[in-house]
Amino acid sequence: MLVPLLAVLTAVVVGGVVIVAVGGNPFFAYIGLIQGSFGSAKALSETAVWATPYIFAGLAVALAFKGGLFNIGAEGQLAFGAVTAALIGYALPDWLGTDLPAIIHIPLAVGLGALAGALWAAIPGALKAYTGGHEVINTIMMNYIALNLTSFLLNGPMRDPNPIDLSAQTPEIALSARIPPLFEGLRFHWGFILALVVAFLVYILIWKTTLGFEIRTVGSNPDAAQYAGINVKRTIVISMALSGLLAGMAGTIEVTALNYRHELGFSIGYGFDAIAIALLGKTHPLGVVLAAILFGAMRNGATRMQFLTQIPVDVISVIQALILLFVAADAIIRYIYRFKTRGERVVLTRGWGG
Amino acid sequence: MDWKRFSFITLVIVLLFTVVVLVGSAAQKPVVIIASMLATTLTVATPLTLGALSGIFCERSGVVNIGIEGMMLTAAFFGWLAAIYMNSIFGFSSMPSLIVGVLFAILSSVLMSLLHAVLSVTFKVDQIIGGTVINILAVGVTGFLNRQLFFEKGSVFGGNVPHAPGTLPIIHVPVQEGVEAICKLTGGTEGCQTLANAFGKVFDQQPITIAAILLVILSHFILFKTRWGLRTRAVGEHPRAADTLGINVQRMRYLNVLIGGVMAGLAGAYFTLESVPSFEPVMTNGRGFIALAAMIFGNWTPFGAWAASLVFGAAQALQINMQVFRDVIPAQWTILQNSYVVGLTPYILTMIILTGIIGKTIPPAADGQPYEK
Amino acid sequence: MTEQPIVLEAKGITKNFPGVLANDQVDFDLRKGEIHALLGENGAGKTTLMNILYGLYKPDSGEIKVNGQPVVIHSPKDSIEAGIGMVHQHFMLVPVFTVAENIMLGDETTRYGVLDQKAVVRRVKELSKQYSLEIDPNAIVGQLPVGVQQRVEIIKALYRNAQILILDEPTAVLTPQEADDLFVIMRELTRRGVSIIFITHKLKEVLAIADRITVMRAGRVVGTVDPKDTNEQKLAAMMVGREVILKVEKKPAQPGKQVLEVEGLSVHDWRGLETVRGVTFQVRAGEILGIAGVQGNGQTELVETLTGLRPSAGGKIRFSGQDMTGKSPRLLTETGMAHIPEDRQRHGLVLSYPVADNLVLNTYYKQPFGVRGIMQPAAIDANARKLIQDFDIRTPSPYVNVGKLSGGNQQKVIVARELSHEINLLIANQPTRGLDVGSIEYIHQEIVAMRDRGLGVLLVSAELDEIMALSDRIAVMYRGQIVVTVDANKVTREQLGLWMAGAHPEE
Amino acid sequence: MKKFYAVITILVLAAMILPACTPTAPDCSKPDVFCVGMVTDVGKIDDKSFNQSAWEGLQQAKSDGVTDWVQYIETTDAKDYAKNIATFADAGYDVIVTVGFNLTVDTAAAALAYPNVYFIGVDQFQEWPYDDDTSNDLPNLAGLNFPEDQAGFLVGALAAMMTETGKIGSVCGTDAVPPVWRFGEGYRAGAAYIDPNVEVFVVYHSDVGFDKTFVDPEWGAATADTMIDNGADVIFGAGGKTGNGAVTQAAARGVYAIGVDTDQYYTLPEAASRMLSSAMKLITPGVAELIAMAKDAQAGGAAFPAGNYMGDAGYAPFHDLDSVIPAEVKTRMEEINAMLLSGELQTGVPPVKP
Repeated sequence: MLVPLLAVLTAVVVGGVVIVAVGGNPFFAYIGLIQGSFGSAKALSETAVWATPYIFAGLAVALAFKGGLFNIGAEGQLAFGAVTAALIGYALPDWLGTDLPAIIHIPLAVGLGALAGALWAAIPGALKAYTGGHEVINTIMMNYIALNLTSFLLNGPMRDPNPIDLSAQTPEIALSARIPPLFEGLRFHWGFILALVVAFLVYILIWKTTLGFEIRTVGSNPDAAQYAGINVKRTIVISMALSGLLAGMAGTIEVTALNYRHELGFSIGYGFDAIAIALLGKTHPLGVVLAAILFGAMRNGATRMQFLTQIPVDVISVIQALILLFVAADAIIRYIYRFKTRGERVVLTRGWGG
Repeated sequence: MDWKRFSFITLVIVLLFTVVVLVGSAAQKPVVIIASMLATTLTVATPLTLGALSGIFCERSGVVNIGIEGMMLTAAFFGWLAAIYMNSIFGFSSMPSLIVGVLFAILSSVLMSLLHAVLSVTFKVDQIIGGTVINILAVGVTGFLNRQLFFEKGSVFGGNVPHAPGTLPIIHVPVQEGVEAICKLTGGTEGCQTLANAFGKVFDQQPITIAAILLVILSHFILFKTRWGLRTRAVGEHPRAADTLGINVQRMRYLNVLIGGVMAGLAGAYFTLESVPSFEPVMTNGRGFIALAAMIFGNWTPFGAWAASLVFGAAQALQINMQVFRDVIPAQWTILQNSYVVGLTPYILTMIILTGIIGKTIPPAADGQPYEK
Repeated sequence: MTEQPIVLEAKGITKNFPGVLANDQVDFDLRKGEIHALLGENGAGKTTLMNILYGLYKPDSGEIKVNGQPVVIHSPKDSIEAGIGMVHQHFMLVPVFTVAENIMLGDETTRYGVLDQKAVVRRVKELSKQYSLEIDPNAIVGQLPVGVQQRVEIIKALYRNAQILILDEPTAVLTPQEADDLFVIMRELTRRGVSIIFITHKLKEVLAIADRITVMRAGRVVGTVDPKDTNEQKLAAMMVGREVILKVEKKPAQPGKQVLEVEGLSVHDWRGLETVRGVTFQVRAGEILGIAGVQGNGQTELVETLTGLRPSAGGKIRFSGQDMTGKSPRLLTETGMAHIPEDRQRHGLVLSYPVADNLVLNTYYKQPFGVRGIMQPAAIDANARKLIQDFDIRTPSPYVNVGKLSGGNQQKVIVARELSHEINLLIANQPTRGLDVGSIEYIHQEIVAMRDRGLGVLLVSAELDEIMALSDRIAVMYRGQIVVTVDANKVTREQLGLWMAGAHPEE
Repeated sequence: MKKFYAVITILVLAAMILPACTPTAPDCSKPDVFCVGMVTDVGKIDDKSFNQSAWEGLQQAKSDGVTDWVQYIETTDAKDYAKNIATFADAGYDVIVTVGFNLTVDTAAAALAYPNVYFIGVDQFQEWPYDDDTSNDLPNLAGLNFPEDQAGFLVGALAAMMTETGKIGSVCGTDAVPPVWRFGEGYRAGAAYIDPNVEVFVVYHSDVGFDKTFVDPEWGAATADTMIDNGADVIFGAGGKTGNGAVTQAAARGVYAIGVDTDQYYTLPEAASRMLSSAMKLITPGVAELIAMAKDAQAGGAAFPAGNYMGDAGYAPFHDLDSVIPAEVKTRMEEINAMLLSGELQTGVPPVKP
């Protein structure tokens, strides 16, 4: 535990040096960062709000890694999930011609949104399993497809008909589809709790269930898996689908618990942050949760930091990169602080997974 | 790169061109359209091709590189920065400024690749991480410096827009004149002149675009015909075997990753020194990942990757032309008026090509695996 | 021969690996033009010593002299320059390269910076003529049979003018015929003044070919003897440090009903070539059917198909009464088929998993290990401790990664797993490859015990001794076909060897 | 650990030596301190487009001595609009400028929540509740809008008069952004007004992520190229840097270029020599004016212009090309401009893409 802490600390120090280098004051900057992320109830609440999608997306990428798959497509799965959730959120009552109780509407919106994400990821999964089409390419492609698709929907069929609303966005979802905040006046919502629960479930899935065993086995040695009678192709598809399910959740929660609609310019770059978070968390659910909260805190605190010091938010990316660098490459940290190096390395991925 | 794949890709490109010609012929001479599309295809494909080459050198030596995007962005910024300093601070004229710019672009990208090499080869960190770090770092550093240097009052350029030294000049190849000469002989008809112009349009390209094409050929030669290439591939396929023959695996990997850095650097320079005379945060817009796809798509071969890049280029050209010709698109093809639908084409095409038709691509055997003695 | 000068001398070589003293004050010398056998069990330190001589490891202490001159060997480069060549047990060849490319790698000839393939091909042709080593310089190595690949390795060394040749377990992958060919080649080489270090654990071969024999055990040199005044028993004793039974005790078989019937089975390999062509045979309960044959004659594909890993291209497989053609591995396991795979690390185990998990690799989903999709750690743990006991797997704990265990213990893990559940047929493919004498004894006894318990056993092995020692009936495979099936005690070693080499039974 | 402490101390010293380089903000909650804050749309303050123009408005107000302190916060994700606005409001800022129609709803909500703070929404329709009756507009909320269609119309007319090939082009950002759409369609209308036979290529960059549509100069250049290949000899670039890419490319290929928003003769020096004019949308002065008015209102002077405030739009001087432009064209332009202002000429472009 000491090593990761030192890693973060070192990253912060180096980041500080960077700030100094361009004539900023690192202490004001970090004070702002901390105030803005943990300084007050409101700040904490916002940090949780930021962390929520990161947890889901990070888990998505991590789960895929466990299955020996590299899911660069969380971004697209997330967007597709969000659109679906929004659609269910605002349109379902009209279709049924009746209002739904939240107890039914919320699960429907979240569930179907997640399923949409799962579907979006299952496609490259299936292509990988049955045609050998490479998941890295295909998930990237699916990103662009999802992106064009959502732009199309938000500008056309799903656009808010209200003439006053100029932006390309869906109508607001019905009240019955909204996940309520925990406390009045704060945006801190049940989605965060759900994220923690899901993280725990993912842990159980990976380490305690036979399905998890199959996923891990296929991930670490497909030949042995096949020899042991595991249906490798099916498992690959399932791993991707589950990964997409989680990514989809990230999108749906943003819609149902926070924005109450899907709009362009939402969830920019989550998919790629998710990769960083999964790697930072060493693909372990607990690690992912911590990494996600760290990233969320920094993104959230950035506002206050900029407000106090006018230091551009980009510096956050620099620090995040450094943290990932030092945590993932703890060999460096051990080298700097003269710790003795561990015997074996954690192998997160298997190159291109063939 | 097997012929099956080549011919199929060619077919796809031809198809894309045909669509545009059919649609546009209402408003424009086919030859003009084709020339214009060819030119666009080549220019748009340039950063993808170079990015893919960057990936090929890294991965042929056994180092996975998903940091191409980051390297490009870094190069785009620092190349531009150097050019501007030369031009507006040290008062050099535009040409030397641009050349220095290109050099700095390459240098900065090479430094990034060095970081990747240190992480992946020396510290044997999971190679995906090195790439991810570079991608995030690049966004941060370039965005950060861009702000500090060019926007904030009291910064080097005091918030004023610095005078960019323009872009690399077109290298004129006298093909057009040649055709015109022939036209003269054949009693220069107007059609012949249009043809001449068309040739001129296609052959007059900017340096980096031309360099990219030459580098494809050169890379193929290096990888498959020279000692260096043989050793590189050996290190990427079976490092221990190479080691037992006295080849220094770590060194080979380092150098190849650095070569990858050079390629990515040139790709970055394309953005700010050849395409447009300005830098914008995150202006590479994910092309590094498309390049990655092109590399895998081309089965880790230079020509394959180039062909793949051309497909993306052609698709881009299609998408632009469809909008330019929006008003003349025949009624039954209204679908083509929808920029989103057209925007999907390259990606769906890629997925289709990758599945049934081509199937599995085979990475170098030791790709992504650190070498332990 | 003794008056020949010493070309290579290693003095007081010591090499420490974390936890193991691999070489302890080892002295070794090699005379010009001799074949000096280095005998010892796996893990005795032979390979370590050779890797030191070849510059892959740095010794902690000790000195090396070549032709009387002390040399420092930091990398293979140095040793190649010193005229040392090594043929590794696991070939150091790039499968996707051509023979020529593999040979020139690291010592390329170029013209104007371009690789001069022609020159290399010419040189290779010369060498292969000179030493009568058949080889096509333009073939893709990955597609060549093992025996030929080994020749490529030898030529690779000669191409670099090696005067000292280290052969690490060269016969492990060869048939008797191929081995004999190799011996001829080795003789030829020594006649031309090449000195050879011959590493092996096979007693017969040592006695057949070596001029001197040095035996190692547990990192130390036990002694150096002359083949004339020793025999298998003595050598074995020196090697293992105790008396060993080289014969496997077994009562005559009582064959019962047929458990496996294969009828006209054909299989295609990954290139779509028909590598198994219309094979027909039966395995009965309580007997061991040995399949002898040179590697790459279709055994691998045959076994993969029998165990459901590879689709069949024709023919029938009946297993315990029902048609099992093209059924999934899982169904076959559940019907009582056990399989010890050829490549234990690739197919048999997940090296990054603890022993306990590997012991349930194919039963994890069944009671008591998986209940309604949930893994049952308690049951898995109990199972692991029991099997580690019963099969005496040497591991510090059930939760050590299998990858950390020795080859013998890894194989035991597989055997334990496969034999621990209800089975009526055991398919063992190269069950003792690369194992030490102790483990080999153990595995052999297990297999015979299985037979006596009334199981059918299909034994596939390239080790003719093993086939001879264990089988009740022997089928010989050649070019994807079974040329003959005979009663084990009605056939001689030589006869089998001929058939394996393609001779027809009636001849 | 030694090294680590060394680094720390170095950093501490560095920070000590540093002059307090970050200007310490005055206490904006004090009534005598007049502070103005600005919240950007998803996008950067230095986007050489609306965000930057608006920010320059704030800075102008400062240099005019209207305000004591100006500050901005860049929004990194749509979900942060409200939070970022609140950051200023809670800090006691007197005026808060929000840029972009995406912030319409959040700005209005904030205006309700903070009645003592003046809000200026750039590119936002802020009648409330969106009717003709101005009496119930929020008194502290003004939406700053511009007749982009008129600006587009003017340069469209100019282009149509200057073209020799009878073909002109316009490269725009995404048409999901109404102002951009109004520029593009105004351009089309203006050209048609001069000569219905002029061929007008108008291309919107809608096929990429919302965050990318305005920052893709390479695409802009490529598109301009295609248009020029097809005979266009005037290119109007309307859409942040994407448009700039088109403008510079047009200049490079020696055809006429038309800039947007500000007089880009100054902001795109490399294109100055071929810069025909620019379709100006005077955000900077507009913002500065409104800030001044807000200060008045706060001091009990004239009332704040609640509801919609129409800023100025027009066309920039011809600069270098003044000599090449025929006199009759110049007069014609003045006529059209006058007619547009008087309303006797309508562009016929609806405020939002139907």
